[in-house]
Amino acid sequence: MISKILIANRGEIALRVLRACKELGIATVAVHSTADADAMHVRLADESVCIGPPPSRESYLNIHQIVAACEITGADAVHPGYGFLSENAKFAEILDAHGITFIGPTAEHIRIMGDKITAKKTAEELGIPVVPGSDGEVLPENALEIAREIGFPVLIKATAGGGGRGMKVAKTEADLEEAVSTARSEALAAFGNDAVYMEKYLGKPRHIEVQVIGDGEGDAIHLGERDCSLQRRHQKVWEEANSPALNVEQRMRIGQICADAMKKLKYRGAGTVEFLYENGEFYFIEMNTRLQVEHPITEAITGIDLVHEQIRVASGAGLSVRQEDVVFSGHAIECRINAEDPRTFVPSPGTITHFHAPGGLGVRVDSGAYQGYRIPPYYDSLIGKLIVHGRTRVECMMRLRRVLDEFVIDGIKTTLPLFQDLIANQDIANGDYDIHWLEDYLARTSA
Amino acid sequence: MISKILIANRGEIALRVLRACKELGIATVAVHSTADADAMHVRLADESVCIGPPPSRESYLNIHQIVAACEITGADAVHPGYGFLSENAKFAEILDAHGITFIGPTAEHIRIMGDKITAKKTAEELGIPVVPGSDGEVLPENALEIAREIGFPVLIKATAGGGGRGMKVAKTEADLEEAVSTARSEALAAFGNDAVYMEKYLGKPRHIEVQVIGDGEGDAIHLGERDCSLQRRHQKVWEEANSPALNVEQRMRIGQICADAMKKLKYRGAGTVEFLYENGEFYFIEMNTRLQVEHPITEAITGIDLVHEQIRVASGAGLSVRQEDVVFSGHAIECRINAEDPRTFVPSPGTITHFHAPGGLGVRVDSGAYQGYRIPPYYDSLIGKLIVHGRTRVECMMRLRRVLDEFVIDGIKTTLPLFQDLIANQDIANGDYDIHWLEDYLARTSA
Amino acid sequence: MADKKQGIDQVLIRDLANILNETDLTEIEVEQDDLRIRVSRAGTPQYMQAPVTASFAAPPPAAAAPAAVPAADARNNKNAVTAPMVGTAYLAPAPGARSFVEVGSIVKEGQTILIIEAMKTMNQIPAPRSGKVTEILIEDAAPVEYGEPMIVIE
Amino acid sequence: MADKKQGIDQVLIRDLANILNETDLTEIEVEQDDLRIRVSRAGTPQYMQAPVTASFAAPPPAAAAPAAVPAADARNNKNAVTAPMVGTAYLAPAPGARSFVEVGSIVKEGQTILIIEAMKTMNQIPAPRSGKVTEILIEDAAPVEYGEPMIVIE
Repeated sequence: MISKILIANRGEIALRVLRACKELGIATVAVHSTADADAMHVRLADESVCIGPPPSRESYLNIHQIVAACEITGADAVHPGYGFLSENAKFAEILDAHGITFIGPTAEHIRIMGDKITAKKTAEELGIPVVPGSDGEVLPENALEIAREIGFPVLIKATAGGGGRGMKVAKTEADLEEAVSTARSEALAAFGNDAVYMEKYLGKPRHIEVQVIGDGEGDAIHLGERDCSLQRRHQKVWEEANSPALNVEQRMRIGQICADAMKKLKYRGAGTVEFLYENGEFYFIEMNTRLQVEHPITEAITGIDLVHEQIRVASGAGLSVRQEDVVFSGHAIECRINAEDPRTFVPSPGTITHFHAPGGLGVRVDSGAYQGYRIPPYYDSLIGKLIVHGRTRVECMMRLRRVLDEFVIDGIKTTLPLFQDLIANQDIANGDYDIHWLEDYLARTSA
Repeated sequence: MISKILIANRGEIALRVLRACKELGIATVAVHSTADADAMHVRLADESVCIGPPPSRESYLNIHQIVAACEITGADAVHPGYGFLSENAKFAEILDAHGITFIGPTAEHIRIMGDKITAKKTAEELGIPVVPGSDGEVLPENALEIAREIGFPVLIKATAGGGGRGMKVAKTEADLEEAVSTARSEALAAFGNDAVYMEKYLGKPRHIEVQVIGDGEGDAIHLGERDCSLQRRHQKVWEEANSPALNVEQRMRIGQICADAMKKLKYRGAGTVEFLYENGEFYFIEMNTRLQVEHPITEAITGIDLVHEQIRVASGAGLSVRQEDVVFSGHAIECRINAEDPRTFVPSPGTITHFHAPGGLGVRVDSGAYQGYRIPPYYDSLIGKLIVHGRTRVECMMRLRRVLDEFVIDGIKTTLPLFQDLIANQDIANGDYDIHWLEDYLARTSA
Repeated sequence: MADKKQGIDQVLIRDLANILNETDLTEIEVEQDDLRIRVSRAGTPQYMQAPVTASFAAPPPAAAAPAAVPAADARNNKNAVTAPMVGTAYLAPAPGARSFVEVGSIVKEGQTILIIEAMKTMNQIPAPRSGKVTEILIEDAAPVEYGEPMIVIE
Repeated sequence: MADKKQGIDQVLIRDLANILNETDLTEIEVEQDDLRIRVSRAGTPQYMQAPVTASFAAPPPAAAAPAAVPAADARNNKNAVTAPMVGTAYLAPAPGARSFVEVGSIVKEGQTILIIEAMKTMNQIPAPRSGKVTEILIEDAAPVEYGEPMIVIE
């Protein structure tokens, strides 16, 4: 069993993990850089160890220091949070060599999923749907046959390419011949190589991801999906569970596919299988072998504490729930509160002069911020997460609207005003958005 | 329909009601005394009206001023919260005469339940179990027959009495004769009247109350019970839902009895039927015809917003749920945060120099307090409520323990340390307490 | 501590306190040799003094306040007659009739200076003292809340 | 501010207050020779400066700090050699052996003054400069965290 956990992270996720440990009666060690000595989780931890100067490379990414901190405190397990060392296979191996439990999957699984090509291949073998494409080069003479098999629209891409050059969409059979030949000549001009391949083209996909958790012994469950389509520069901004786009049958089908895959893999710990979703079909992007920032919306609709489960399976205690006990109840939305200008997204570190969290039914705030807290300029700008739950999506949205009016963070700029704009938008109200929506909206409204 | 609600209250419940109004898209009017001009709900309301000086009599209890405030703001409904005018039948009538909706039951139902004798009689007629007792005077010659019917132990009380004099307990038949004669002679000496009556004696009862809500048209549901046995001087301190003492069958039986009674009564709005509970039996104490302080624990385990329902039924929209849709999920505990010394309970008004609410999964804070808030000395000392939810009672208690460590209220004394003591107590851990437990504990530990 | 026992300079403390108040500071700390003096004003409600950026910190919405907001100093004028009740204030006894008072009017204590209607009742508001009306802070038929300044009599 | 000792320079304080207000700062602290003046306006991060009453506001638990807590001024001593890494500090090359240095020792820059063990590796910590050891702030075999002062060399 695990008796003392070292939390190898900072900010809201370190506090999140600390809370779970306390609720399980497990002692905690906070490690921190000199810049984070005043962090809330450091103050609340049973023990704390300063592991280096502000740069992450010398502190939160410094494996040597973190293992040494385990040694001097006697911590028998490490929770890596997200980011930093959470998907570092070497870290997992080193901990293992020192007899310290890594709260996460095996190093092997981290490695498999950390490599895009191996991950896609593995996913396919495990029965997870991937983006259909040509196995090899597409030539003018076999293009139609391949395209018919994949289904229109299709995308012709330069094998050697990147950056959009040598990339053409064929919406119908009529477009195909020209698309292939144009792509080939562009590819030749750009890369000196006219080889192209073909993939299913997704014009307006949503980002939908399935939460899974496995016990490492062959049992695994899914906890439904999250819709994280609202992104800016591939950064998620607003997440919902469940997705407004899926019905119960779709949810349970893709969930079961992922859970079955994790069973086959004997996956241990929490993980997220990410998909692009369009016209009722799912296409695997990648799998994250760790806790996600947006995990609380899944907790809100299931009542299951994912960090509790992570710790359980890491300690060999197995999952606390079976698939048939998982009930999805209501709707939840998470807003990521970043210390940034809500329009330009320029980071805004500084001192929080006023901080007042909203309260009432269906509201959760995960944040290490407090009045007087000085946000260090060295790390990412996420300073808190607002999670709102309601019995229905409408109730959730109405609640979110009132909650945004209550939340006070002064002294720095935050993304709160962006969410006040979004909550008043008709597309958002309708749940009608794809992965391009937010960038388009920002471009449109800042013009 | 209701388009603008005047909130005729202050403090955390005014904020609670305001939140519900905002979530329903209904405009709000805050009324306040001069002492509450800086209150959070006043700042968050769409409109506010100062209705008088600090004394409640001249502001929050001043019907004339509140109706005038409705007139100048055009509010078409009033939510009375709890306390103040919430159980004032005359207020309900005056609002009615002015064409303003009172968000609560009819004046008639308020009157019935406001009178102890009428309430007990009505409850009995509606099929709610009451404390069995003799219908009239008990004489030495009929005492045994009556006592056998009631069941031992029984309490002999002076008809003219009070204050414990002329009051004797007979545990068994052997004690009865002496108890009756002693009670009669004490009663004669104390009150000049030797008439006594007999009631069931409850030695170690729990306080269990059932939440009901009716639509005023003959439909009503129950939302399970709350256990509020932990009291000090008849003030509830810590409440749980569901009660650790009841099983599902008991819960559903007493709940259904109360719901059926409310159907017969055509009760409108939220109400609470309070019982003493001992050895598997329920004994009616009184019915509160309003929202209770501790309503959030019921919301936590059902997901149903009681203030939403109150507003719905007041506006004629009916209940949003049927009895068969009510699902009890997990366990919830409320701690009342009073600005009081945690041991002597002496009020501690003043300025809050630091305020930081706990966060994370399963935590709700209802409070109008904030950093820099000056608690006025004129009103009661409740400054906030902490509500914690978990999948099981154990998870809930573990979570509460970690949450109490996070909650910061400085500058005044609060009851937070009392809860830190209670969470560490074995009886509390076991759910093994009655209505005398807390007073006994306080006497024991402060000696 | 009669004389200058420990040498605590009470005059200095008072001076610092004056500076504190005059400059709107909340704290001054001075240390010199063995002397350390700190004067501060406790727990001024920061929330309120803060630059208003969030809706929460905003002052109560003015919807129920009179349409014409008088100058702040007039509102705080100690000579202003304030509303003793919530209601609708009328400056004249009937629509179109002459106002009870105008700026420049000389009023006697007890003389009706306006009416507040509440719950269908007309409440005559008397002048609390004799004097000259120097300012009328509300418009006719404006809603007033308790304590709201209405007419300045000097 | 030189001369009038008891005559705390009130003009200076007012000047600082003006600067404070004009620059929209919340705090100015000036230290010169023996004089220290601090002026502040609300909005200073009270959380940290506040008297510690709640567990939250408490300083980080000291479990991982050395057993013998050195005097606060020694910890802040600019001449202290701080731990460049987390680990277990040893004052001697082996159990029972003579310590590398003792109070009073004269050390040369580069000379090993202690060892920090981390991940089964012994790391020799050299003196950053020549001087005299005036204080040893840790005990033998004590856990040290990054930046923790260990030995004062003056």
